[in-house]
Amino acid sequence: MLTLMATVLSNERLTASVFRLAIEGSFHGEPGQFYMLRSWDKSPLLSRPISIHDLTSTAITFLIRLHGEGTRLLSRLTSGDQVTLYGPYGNGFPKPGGNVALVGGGMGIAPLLFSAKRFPFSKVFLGFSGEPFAVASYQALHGDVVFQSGGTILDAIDLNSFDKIYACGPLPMMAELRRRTAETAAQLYVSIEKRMACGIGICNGCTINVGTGNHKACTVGPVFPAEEVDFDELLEL
Amino acid sequence: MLTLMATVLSNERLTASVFRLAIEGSFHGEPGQFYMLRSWDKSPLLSRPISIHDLTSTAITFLIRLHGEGTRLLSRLTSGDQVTLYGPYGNGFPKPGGNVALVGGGMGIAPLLFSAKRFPFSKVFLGFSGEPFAVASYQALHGDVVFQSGGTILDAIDLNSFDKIYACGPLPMMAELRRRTAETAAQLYVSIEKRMACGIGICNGCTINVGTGNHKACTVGPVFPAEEVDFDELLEL
Amino acid sequence: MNCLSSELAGVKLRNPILMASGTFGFATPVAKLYPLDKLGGVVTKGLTATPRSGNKGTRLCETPSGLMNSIGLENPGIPRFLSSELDEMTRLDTNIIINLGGSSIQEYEKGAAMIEEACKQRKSDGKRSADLLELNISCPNVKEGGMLFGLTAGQAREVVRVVRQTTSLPLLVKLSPNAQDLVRIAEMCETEGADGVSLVNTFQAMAIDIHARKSVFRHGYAGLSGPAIKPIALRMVHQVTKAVTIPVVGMGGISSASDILEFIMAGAAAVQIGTYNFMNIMAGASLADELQTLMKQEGISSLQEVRGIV
Amino acid sequence: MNCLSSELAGVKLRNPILMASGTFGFATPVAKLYPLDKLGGVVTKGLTATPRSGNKGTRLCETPSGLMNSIGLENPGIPRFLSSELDEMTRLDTNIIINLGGSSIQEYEKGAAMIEEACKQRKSDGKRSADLLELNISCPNVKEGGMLFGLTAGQAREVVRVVRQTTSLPLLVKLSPNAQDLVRIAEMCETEGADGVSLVNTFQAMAIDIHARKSVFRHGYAGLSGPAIKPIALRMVHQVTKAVTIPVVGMGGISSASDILEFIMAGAAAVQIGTYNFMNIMAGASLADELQTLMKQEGISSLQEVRGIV
Ligand SMILES: Cc1cc2nc3c(=O)[nH]c(=O)nc-3n(C[C@H](O)[C@H](O)[C@H](O)COP(=O)(O)OP(=O)(O)OC[C@H]3O[C@@H](n4cnc5c(N)ncnc54)[C@H](O)[C@@H]3O)c2cc1C
Ligand SMILES: Cc1cc2nc3c(=O)[nH]c(=O)nc-3n(C[C@H](O)[C@H](O)[C@H](O)COP(=O)(O)OP(=O)(O)OC[C@H]3O[C@@H](n4cnc5c(N)ncnc54)[C@H](O)[C@@H]3O)c2cc1C
Ligand SMILES: Cc1cc2nc3c(=O)[nH]c(=O)nc-3n(C[C@H](O)[C@H](O)[C@H](O)COP(=O)(O)O)c2cc1C
Ligand SMILES: Cc1cc2nc3c(=O)[nH]c(=O)nc-3n(C[C@H](O)[C@H](O)[C@H](O)COP(=O)(O)O)c2cc1C
Ligand code: FES
Ligand code: FES
Repeated sequence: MLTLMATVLSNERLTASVFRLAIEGSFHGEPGQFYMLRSWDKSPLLSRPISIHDLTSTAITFLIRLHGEGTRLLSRLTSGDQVTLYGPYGNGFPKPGGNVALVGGGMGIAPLLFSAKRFPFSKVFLGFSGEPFAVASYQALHGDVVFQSGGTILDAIDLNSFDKIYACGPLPMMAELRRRTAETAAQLYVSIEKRMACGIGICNGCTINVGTGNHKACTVGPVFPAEEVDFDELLEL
Repeated sequence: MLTLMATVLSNERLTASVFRLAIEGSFHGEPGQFYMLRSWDKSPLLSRPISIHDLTSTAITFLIRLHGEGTRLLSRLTSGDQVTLYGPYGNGFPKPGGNVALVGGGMGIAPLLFSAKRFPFSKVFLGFSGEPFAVASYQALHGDVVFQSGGTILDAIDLNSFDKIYACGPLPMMAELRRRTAETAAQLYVSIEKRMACGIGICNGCTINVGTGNHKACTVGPVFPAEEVDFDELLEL
Repeated sequence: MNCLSSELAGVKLRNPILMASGTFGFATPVAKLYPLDKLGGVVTKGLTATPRSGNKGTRLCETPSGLMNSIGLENPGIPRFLSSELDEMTRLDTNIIINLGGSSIQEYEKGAAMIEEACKQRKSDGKRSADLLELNISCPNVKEGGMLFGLTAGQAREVVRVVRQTTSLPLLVKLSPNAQDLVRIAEMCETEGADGVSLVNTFQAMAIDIHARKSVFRHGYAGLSGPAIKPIALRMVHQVTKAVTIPVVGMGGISSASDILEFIMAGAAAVQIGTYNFMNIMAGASLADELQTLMKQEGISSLQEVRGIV
Repeated sequence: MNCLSSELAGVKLRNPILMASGTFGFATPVAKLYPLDKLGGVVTKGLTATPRSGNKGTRLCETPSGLMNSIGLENPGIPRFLSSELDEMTRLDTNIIINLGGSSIQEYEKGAAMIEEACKQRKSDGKRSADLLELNISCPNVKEGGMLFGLTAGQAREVVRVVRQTTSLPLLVKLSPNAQDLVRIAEMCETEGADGVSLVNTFQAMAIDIHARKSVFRHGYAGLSGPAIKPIALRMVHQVTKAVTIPVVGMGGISSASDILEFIMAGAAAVQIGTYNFMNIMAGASLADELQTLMKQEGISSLQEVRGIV
């Protein structure tokens, strides 16, 4: 585990609300893991959990959607600014054997670029409700990219042709994917977002109740086997 | 009275801890009056009272010393940034008749540039404990500028040759000036700094007890006739 | 702005936004900045029967998202207020609430009686007068050595009873968050015939100047206000609205339209804006419009629709 | 680092900086980030006799300079803690304080008894054990419908008495700022034989989701911590230190060496760092050094020199 003060390389606006933040340094991480980021002193109080979007030997990249105050501050960073990163945290997607589908919905596509890089035999499905973004970087990396704007990307996936499906996106999408794969042979893993204070398992703020009992999304997750997740409970929040 | 969102023209660092902030616009004000400034949203909570350093038909200038969080944020502004200004507030130096000495100590020199401009028959005395700053702008404006680093500038003033003395600086300097002028014919006016929340007389945070009773430094002051000021009480804080 | 119209103890309010005592002076300086018909009403600085010069030493201290103050109830005294300030205030197109302080039962009674008399006189002269009286029951108690007065139900009851008997104005009682049992005091106010309660006043707090090795404030403690206290104030307002049937005026750290809506949803009949005035002196010029816009976004057609919904 | 050495209820502390319950887990995850010998001690997450799964729904919500939490005392239960976590913790080079929760007298007694037994056993096995017990007397009361337990002196006395009789560890009682009369409860703790008190726990607070038109937290209220509450917490610590002779551990919003010094000057024997850990996960790595540097600047040669000076 690392804690680092690092320097912004670039910050590109991809759409009105999505930006790609590149930070200089040699970082570690596996697909689906995340870092806790902050570029402010005491306000807002907490750091923000953000998935690894891409990782090279000289830089780490995050794909971020503007949401509230924290992401707004991150969006304003420019080359040369300082950021504090803690991580990598959590357990990412398991190393696949066989065919794997990487399914992202909206901002959920963020962790899938690094996943596609590390899992070369995967097929990538990107669903957007509005304007697509960042698709070119997936295409540059990978022949097999399907993307779609509007409707549901799930319709584009032949669910029977995969051994493993790794999904990240809105809860309703992941719940629907769970329903659709219930009868298939594919093992579904989903990445779950919970509010996090510490990122390392000391605050109990991110607990989710999975089939095997309480687990911390920051250390046991954020990726969980879908059959253990109680989507109804999560959707109720 | 005005409340304005305005644009920074320039921000120059004069010494390690003093900067000159110029803001675009046609502002009002008299020598010794001040504005409440903020360039942040909610933190810190209060705006900061800063004297008018200079005023032209197209810009207002402030001379500011780095003190805490608020002045630190102001010091980081660069051309094009937005600032919120409220003012002009308070009562400045009275219009002089006769000879007037403008006496500034350290950061207290700030209001005296605009004063020297408006009171052309004045003589300017600037005292610094360390490195002098901004002296050239006084000299450019005015033939009669005496400045000194270390010691006390008060020794350089022939106190008997002035009808009015307007002073701004550390309390001990102003208290000493009061003592030295007690026997002279010169009328001494001093500018007093108090913590201010509102700047317009609605919070009672800046009250000072002068000979004539309680007065609000933000509306009745910040300039008071020295004989009304209880320096001992102020020095006790 | 029909969707904002509110009522407080029989008094119609253009909107639920009142300016809190001690943070708006006697309103007239602000009237030069923006028209006060943007506000539901204004509360005067706390007034006492005799003038007070307030506390010496530092009176203000910022804290993270908060402000500490130790003004010490500096005010010109009720007689001077009645003879000079009130008249000017009645020319403002907004409701006027007089905040009454004191540090003994006698002082409260005397103050209330002066206000009562002046208001009656004005009425019989055909002049506008104050619309409500807000009784602040947690003022510094000079007799008992700077301690706060009115923090226990027993003391508070006496003050409320005496003032209720003295005034014919609609009566709000302003409660302190430092009270031992806030809900019980609120219930007591209802029993004693108050027309409403307002809360919270400032939280007793402390700041130490480590360099001087003493308290920043001469009196040791001071009152904390501002966004820092909002979550606690909201909880208290919620608790009190569930316990009493008289209207509750909510305040404590409100600094946005969305904060206002939270207090209304917690059950507040109206709200007061205090410290936020110092963060944005123009706050009152736009808050009502911002509230209306927010309500539209959230599909709320009147405050009544969501008041106390939580 | 001699100038920082402190003592708490007979236990020597390398420095006065302890990590607060619920904000440091069982310490081991942080030991991978920095050596814990930088700390005076660590307090465990609150433990109850039987495991608890904690609250459903949102558990965290940021406020201006504050954090609200509604964890609901999620913990593995004392038996599992004693069999798995404690052993690992005793390998850390810092003092260990066990935080004990409960929602009935019986539960507290049972928990204290389990800890007592295990600690005795460890001792007789020649193993290191916990150094102090911190009794948290304001836990959610499951029986009485989610209300808080231990807020009145009567209830609190019973719990303290039973635990005091059960444990041979030095006993700190952790007080709630929501108590009706904090000072009286602290005095009661001293009378009942507590070796010290610690304060404050979180302030009961509320946040409303205006879009959902309901409380952000399922249980309605939650606990507020962080820099927002510091001025109130400091006042409470000051009040309590003046009232009791047993040591007081101060906390509430501490986020700098200068905050620590304020609490020490207010009379605290030691301090705890809670929410600041989430603002800066490395906080504990440098705070002791920062405190030492600050003391040098201010010409303070030992904490004893300024403790309680205000
Ligand atoms: C493991 C993990 C990985 C993530 N990866 C990405 C990513 O790669 N790109 C991206 O754009 N977003 C990602 N998110 C979501 C991102 O953390 C939130 O959008 C962000 O925290 C919002 O902060 P804010 O201040 O802008 O919003 P606000 O709404 O102002 O935040 C208020 C509080 O809620 C928390 N919060 C709000 N939304 C979320 C959320 N969805 N998940 C967790 N906490 C939340 C914030 O952290 C903060 O504490 C991830 C979340 C998790 C848990
Ligand atoms: C009428 C008036 C005119 C002023 N003109 C100038 C000027 O032209 N140039 C300049 O450099 N400074 C001037 N000052 C002082 C300036 O306002 C303070 O240095 C500034 O407020 C410090 O803010 P901070 O956040 O940097 O410091 P902090 O110490 O962090 O501020 C903490 C709080 O104390 C208040 N405060 C601290 N020092 C002072 C002070 N000396 N006077 C009033 N409030 C204070 C702050 O406003 C803030 O509320 C003036 C003060 C007054 C009252
Ligand atoms: C500078 C200042 C002066 C105050 N004076 C009074 C007063 O005279 N009477 C009173 O009842 N409340 C007084 N208050 C309390 C406010 O009216 C209000 O109850 C409190 O500040 C909480 O609201 P806020 O957080 O919105 O400021 C004062 C508050 C401040 C900040
Ligand atoms: C997420 C979280 C969990 C907490 N859990 C406990 C607990 O289990 N037992 C306890 O006594 N206090 C608990 N607390 C309270 C803290 O120990 C501390 O008293 C409080 O947060 C105030 O200090 P701070 O402002 O420095 O955080 C918790 C606080 C937080 C923020
Ligand atoms: S974020 Fe703190 S335990 Fe997971
Ligand atoms: S600063 Fe508010 S009255 Fe002067």
